[in-house]
Amino acid sequence: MEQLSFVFRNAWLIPAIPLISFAVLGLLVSPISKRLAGIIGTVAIFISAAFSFLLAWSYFHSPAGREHTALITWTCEWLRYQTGLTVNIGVLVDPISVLLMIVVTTVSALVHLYSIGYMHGDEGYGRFFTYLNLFTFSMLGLVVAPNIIQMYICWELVGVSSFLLIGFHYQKPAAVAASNKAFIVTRFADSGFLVGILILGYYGYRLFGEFAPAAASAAVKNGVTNLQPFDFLYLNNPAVLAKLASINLHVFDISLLTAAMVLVFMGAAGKSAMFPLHIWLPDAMEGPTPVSALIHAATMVVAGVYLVARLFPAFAASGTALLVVAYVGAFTSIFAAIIGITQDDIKRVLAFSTLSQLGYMMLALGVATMEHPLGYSASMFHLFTHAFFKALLFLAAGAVIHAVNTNNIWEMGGLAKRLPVTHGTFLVATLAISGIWPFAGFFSKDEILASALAGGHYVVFAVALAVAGMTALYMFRIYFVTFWGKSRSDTAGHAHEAPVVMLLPLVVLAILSVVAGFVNFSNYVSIGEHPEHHGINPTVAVSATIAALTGIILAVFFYTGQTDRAAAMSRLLGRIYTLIKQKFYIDEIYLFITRRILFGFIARPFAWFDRNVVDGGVNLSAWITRTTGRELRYLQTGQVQVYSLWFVGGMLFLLLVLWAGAR
Amino acid sequence: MGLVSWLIAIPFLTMLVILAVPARNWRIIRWIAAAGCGSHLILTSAVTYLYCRAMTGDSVNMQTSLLTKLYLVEKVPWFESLGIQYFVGIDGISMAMVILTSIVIFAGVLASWYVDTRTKEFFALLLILVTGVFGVFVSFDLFLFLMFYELAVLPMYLLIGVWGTGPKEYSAMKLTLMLLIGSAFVLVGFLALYHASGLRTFDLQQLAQVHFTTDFQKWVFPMIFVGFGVIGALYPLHTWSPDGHSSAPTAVSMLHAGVLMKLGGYGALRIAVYLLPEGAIAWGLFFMVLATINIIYGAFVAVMQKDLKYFTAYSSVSHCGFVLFGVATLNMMGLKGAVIQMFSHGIMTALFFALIGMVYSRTHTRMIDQMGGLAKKMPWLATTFYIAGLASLGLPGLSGFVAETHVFLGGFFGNMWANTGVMKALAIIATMSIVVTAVYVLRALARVFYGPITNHDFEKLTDATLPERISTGLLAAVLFAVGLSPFLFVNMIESSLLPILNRLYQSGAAALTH
Amino acid sequence: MISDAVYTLLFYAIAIITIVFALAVTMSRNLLRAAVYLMMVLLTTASLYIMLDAEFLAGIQVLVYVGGIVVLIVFAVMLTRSAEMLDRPPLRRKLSAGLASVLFAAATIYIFWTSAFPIAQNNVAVPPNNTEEIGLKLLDYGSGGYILPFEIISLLLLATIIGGIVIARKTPPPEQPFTTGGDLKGEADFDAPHTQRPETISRKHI
Amino acid sequence: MIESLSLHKPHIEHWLVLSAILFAIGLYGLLSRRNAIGILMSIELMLNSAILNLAAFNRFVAPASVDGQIMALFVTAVAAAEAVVGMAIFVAIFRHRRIIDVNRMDLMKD
Repeated sequence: MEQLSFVFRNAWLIPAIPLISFAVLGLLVSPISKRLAGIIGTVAIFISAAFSFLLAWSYFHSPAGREHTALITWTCEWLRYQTGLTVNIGVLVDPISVLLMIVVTTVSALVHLYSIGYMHGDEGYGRFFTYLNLFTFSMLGLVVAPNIIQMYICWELVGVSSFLLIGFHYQKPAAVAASNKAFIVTRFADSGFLVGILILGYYGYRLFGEFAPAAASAAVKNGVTNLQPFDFLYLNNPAVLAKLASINLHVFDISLLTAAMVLVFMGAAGKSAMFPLHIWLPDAMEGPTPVSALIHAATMVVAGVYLVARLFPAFAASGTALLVVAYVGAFTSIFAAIIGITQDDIKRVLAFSTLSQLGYMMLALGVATMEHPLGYSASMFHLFTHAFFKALLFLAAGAVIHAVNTNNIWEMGGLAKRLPVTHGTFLVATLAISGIWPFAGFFSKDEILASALAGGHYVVFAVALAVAGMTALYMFRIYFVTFWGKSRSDTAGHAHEAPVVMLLPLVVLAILSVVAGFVNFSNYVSIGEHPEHHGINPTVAVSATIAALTGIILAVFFYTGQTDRAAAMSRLLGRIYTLIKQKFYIDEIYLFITRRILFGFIARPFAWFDRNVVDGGVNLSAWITRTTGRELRYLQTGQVQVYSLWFVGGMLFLLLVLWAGAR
Repeated sequence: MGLVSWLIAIPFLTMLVILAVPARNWRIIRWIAAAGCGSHLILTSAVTYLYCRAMTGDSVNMQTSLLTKLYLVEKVPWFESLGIQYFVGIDGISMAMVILTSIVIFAGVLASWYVDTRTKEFFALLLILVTGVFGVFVSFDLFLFLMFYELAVLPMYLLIGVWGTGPKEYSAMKLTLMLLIGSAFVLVGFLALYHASGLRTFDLQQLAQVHFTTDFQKWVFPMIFVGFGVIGALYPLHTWSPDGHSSAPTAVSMLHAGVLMKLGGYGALRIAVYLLPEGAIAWGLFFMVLATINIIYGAFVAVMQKDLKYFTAYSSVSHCGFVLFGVATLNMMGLKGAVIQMFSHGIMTALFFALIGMVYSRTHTRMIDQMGGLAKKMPWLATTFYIAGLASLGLPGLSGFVAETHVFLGGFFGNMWANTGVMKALAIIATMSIVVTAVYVLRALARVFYGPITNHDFEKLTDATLPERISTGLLAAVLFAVGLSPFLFVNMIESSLLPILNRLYQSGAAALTH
Repeated sequence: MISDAVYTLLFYAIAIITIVFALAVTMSRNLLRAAVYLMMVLLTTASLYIMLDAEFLAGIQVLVYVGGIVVLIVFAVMLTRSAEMLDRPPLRRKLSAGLASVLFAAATIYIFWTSAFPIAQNNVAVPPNNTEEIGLKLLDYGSGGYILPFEIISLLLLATIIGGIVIARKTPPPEQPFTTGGDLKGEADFDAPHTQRPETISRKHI
Repeated sequence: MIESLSLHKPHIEHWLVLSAILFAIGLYGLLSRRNAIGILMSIELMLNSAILNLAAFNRFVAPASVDGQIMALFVTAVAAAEAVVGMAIFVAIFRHRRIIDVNRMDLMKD
């Protein structure tokens, strides 16, 4: 292994800078000067972003980068569970981690910049930047994790930063409820993840003696001298995976690997809000809009996708688990798209759109294989482009909300003239997400559709195509309702454009949303030994564009001009419309399960049992003692003579005993 | 008098000084108490340093040892005719527990800064109690151990009965009686050990070289384990804990939940498992099932609690289940996890009770429903409360995570004696508790601190004062320290667990061949 | 020989008289009479001591018991007006007490009668200077001396004198029957925990 | 007759039986009396029988020494002390509660 250059050796600085900044802000600066807190936090992330671009450039121009191999550039022992089971925290540099580092730092830096304007005057201004720095650190730590434990640690940390930021306005009951919901739902998913880790760790450890020598010698070229069972390099080793896949669990007649990977996917599904664990994401929109842009659109929610990508060889080795990924992804994507069409809150529409796009990424991973990794590249590509245009959509929506003080699209309208920059950037993002050439979304979507078709997953392809159309429909719906027509409220009529500090990130992201698609992506990010290069497939491109245009035309038909065609349509659908509008009552089902079943049938009886049976048992024994004492105390007459009578009797009895004993 | 004796002596001497001060100078008394505990903290740091320096060289030699390596040993015959001696020393497990106690008592004294009823008696009793606790953790003679153990339990009765709240007499009585019944079991077990060894000694290290017969181990082990289990809140002997904790004054709750409940796990590990390995092997799975019930049951019951102290007490029941679970796994990770969990839970729950006390002293209610929006008025308390809560739900970066993953891995890895499939299933069930914990912690904290301020009286409330900030800040910092750099802590205790495991493997291998 | 016969006769006669008076002491309903019977018992016992060659003891018996204790008892009877109240124990108690004492007597007598005591063979040789010996022994601080118990007894008697005076002296009226006289004012704040919140924390910082 | 009388000169057993009978009588009084002073008198009886025991043993077992008599003296002293304190207590109780019946002296029962 050649000597690593300066940039690689110091790659740990990328997550470390936000961490230091977080500590400094949280402990020192935030209580003193809020203004300074914002500046320091933002500058720190910008430095980190610059460093990650430098790292990306160095990596993709190094031999390792050209061969898509991973490098562990820095590592140190963190915790030794027992001999041979150590967790070494470190920094893993490989194509997807570099990609995610760029996405996270870029979007985070822009969101920080935007927040300086957006959060201006908020009393929690300093706290906000502290939390944002914490989040950025955790997300970067997750991205560079070389082992599954570090991944899990940072996984939880992003969860908690998300929790803190959703509940940022902690005096708003809805925000508090949403933050708790987000944390608890993802926590539930994480318990599955943790069990998956336990299974992988345990069997990995058991098999370690058998496979470690080979895996370790393979890992030396990645810069690993001390391979451990939790390391991804070990867990993704084909020989280990083949062995794990051959062990039958005897429970559902699935292999051990499948069970482990499905459990790990449960964690991924929680974080990436896949159906049926998606319920927290729409509610998470109660958080400040920059938070929605950064965490709930561009970065944290793609952690699940990233996890699946990170363990892709393991998923691929268990075909069943990969199929689960594909179908859950496909279902979520169409399910969320359908709901998205009916929502009135601009941020919720964007949230459902995020869900739908995350489903897209998942399904792309699900249709890929180690031999034909096009879906893998496509998924990462879509992750990359989506981060920019979705962050842009949220930030632009934030600018709109900032201007009109409402989230309801029916109270907006006619904003195109009042907010020209916002309008322009929003339109760019809308076109990008709808998949119109030459915007970024076109390329990544095209690649996903092509990979689904090439993999022979026709159902998935059909779903994806339908979703492409629906995406265009709901996006243009909010675009038209928000920016076109006449103002539907006073505030909308007097809206003003946001300050420059907020517009600058919008413009940067808009540019990125256009150019990101032209990156020859699969050159850089791929997996396996046969990277697939993808040109534009005319069939796929044309059908996708037709789907998108259909969606746009429907949107024009329903939502432009002063027509009530949309209302008529919803009346026509009646019950079905209500069902969709109420998000298929999934929240209510969850509430029923938790409140009625978990609390009502488990927690409450347990509490009753504890107070009445267990504690009752203790009190019963105390009662028996007390009662016995109370009854026996009548022997204590308080009269000395009775006592002496007993005494004499006792003495006589003893004499009798002695006498009988002597005989 | 060696350093370890000073560890015991400092709180006792502080108590004597306090007794000499007239009761009306209660402001001076609390300063004396704080100074005593502060100097204890310094001494503990010194001992920790000495221990770590001495240990790093020796840990290699421990790989096959059956005897735990003791440092700073002091051994003086006491009642020679009975083989009782004053035998104190420090090993990794003791060290961890002494550090824990020293931190908690210091924080506890600061958290009781505003006790103005019978301050003198309060601090004197508190220091007697803590003298006993230190004594337990450093003594390696069973008689001495039990003596200090009783010394730690008895002041509790007065502390709760006099300074408590609510049905304090009932709680104090219940707590004391249940703990004494537990210690009666322990005493019987100790005497059985004394008798069966035939050595006429209570010396732990000598007893550890004795091989007790399998039948003997099978009936003495559950006796000692259950005896310690009472104070370690083993289901279904945990019910003293919610009542006791909710009635006790702040510092007492802190010490009790933070340190005294650890005596159970400590005794179970140090004495029951160490001396009676075959008993442990025979009963391991049984107690593991009970511990799993502890974990899940405590968590679910905590969901329904309306009083913050009951809520924390049941969460303690759940978390102490992890300690017992770890001990019952009988493997390195599980035992290590148990010790870390003892430390982690000690700090965390002390922080919880300190904060509850501080909130209560302001709002005069502990009912979760009656509070709301307090974060606005007391950001410091809210932040530290959330840190404790997040530690309790096992958030990485805080100590709870390190302990819980150890315990889960320990359960999952199993041992060579029990049915590993069952152990795995239990470990997975225990893992589910992290979800329930998240539910109850977040629900309760959100109700108390977040949302709009519900009661107009709360508008006037103020944030923590300086002593309160030092107290809670110290505890929170320790949570972070262990969570962020567990390697420091884990390496410290690992070598002291080896003898216990070696003894287990030695007799366990014999048990397998039978 | 004749003296031995007289001795025997005297013993039985005095023994019977003593027993009869003793029974009278325990059964007499009037306590004043019982006191007189007690005096008689003590006197006859004193004569028994003389028969045992313990003349000094007999003297002390008459002086202390008859002269002191009986007089004290008579005073006590009068002070408590016991003579006016007849003591009629219930039959059940009489029966149980009688049974207990008869059984006790039977057991004791059985033991005495069946035990072999280490009787000194030269039981006639009683030194004549009995009383002098007692005096010397009581004040002897060498081995076999009784100076220490003697002093302790004197202390006990002193304590008894003081105790008797303290207990029986005129006491305050029954409104405050058991005041010990201690002053708790200095600790008054300690005795009012119920007036404050139990977990009292000063509110100045709130 | 005189000869038989002189041959049956009372031996240690006779003295002990006499003291046992006196003791039993005292015990009966102790158990049956209701009046506290009566009880005290019974106790005096019992102590007296004990002294008789001591004197008898002294005479028959170790006639050359006076240790038994000294013990008897101590018992006498203790008996006197006991009588004084007992009387004082009963008089005090009588002053406070106007009772001398031990059946009613049962405040400590509750």
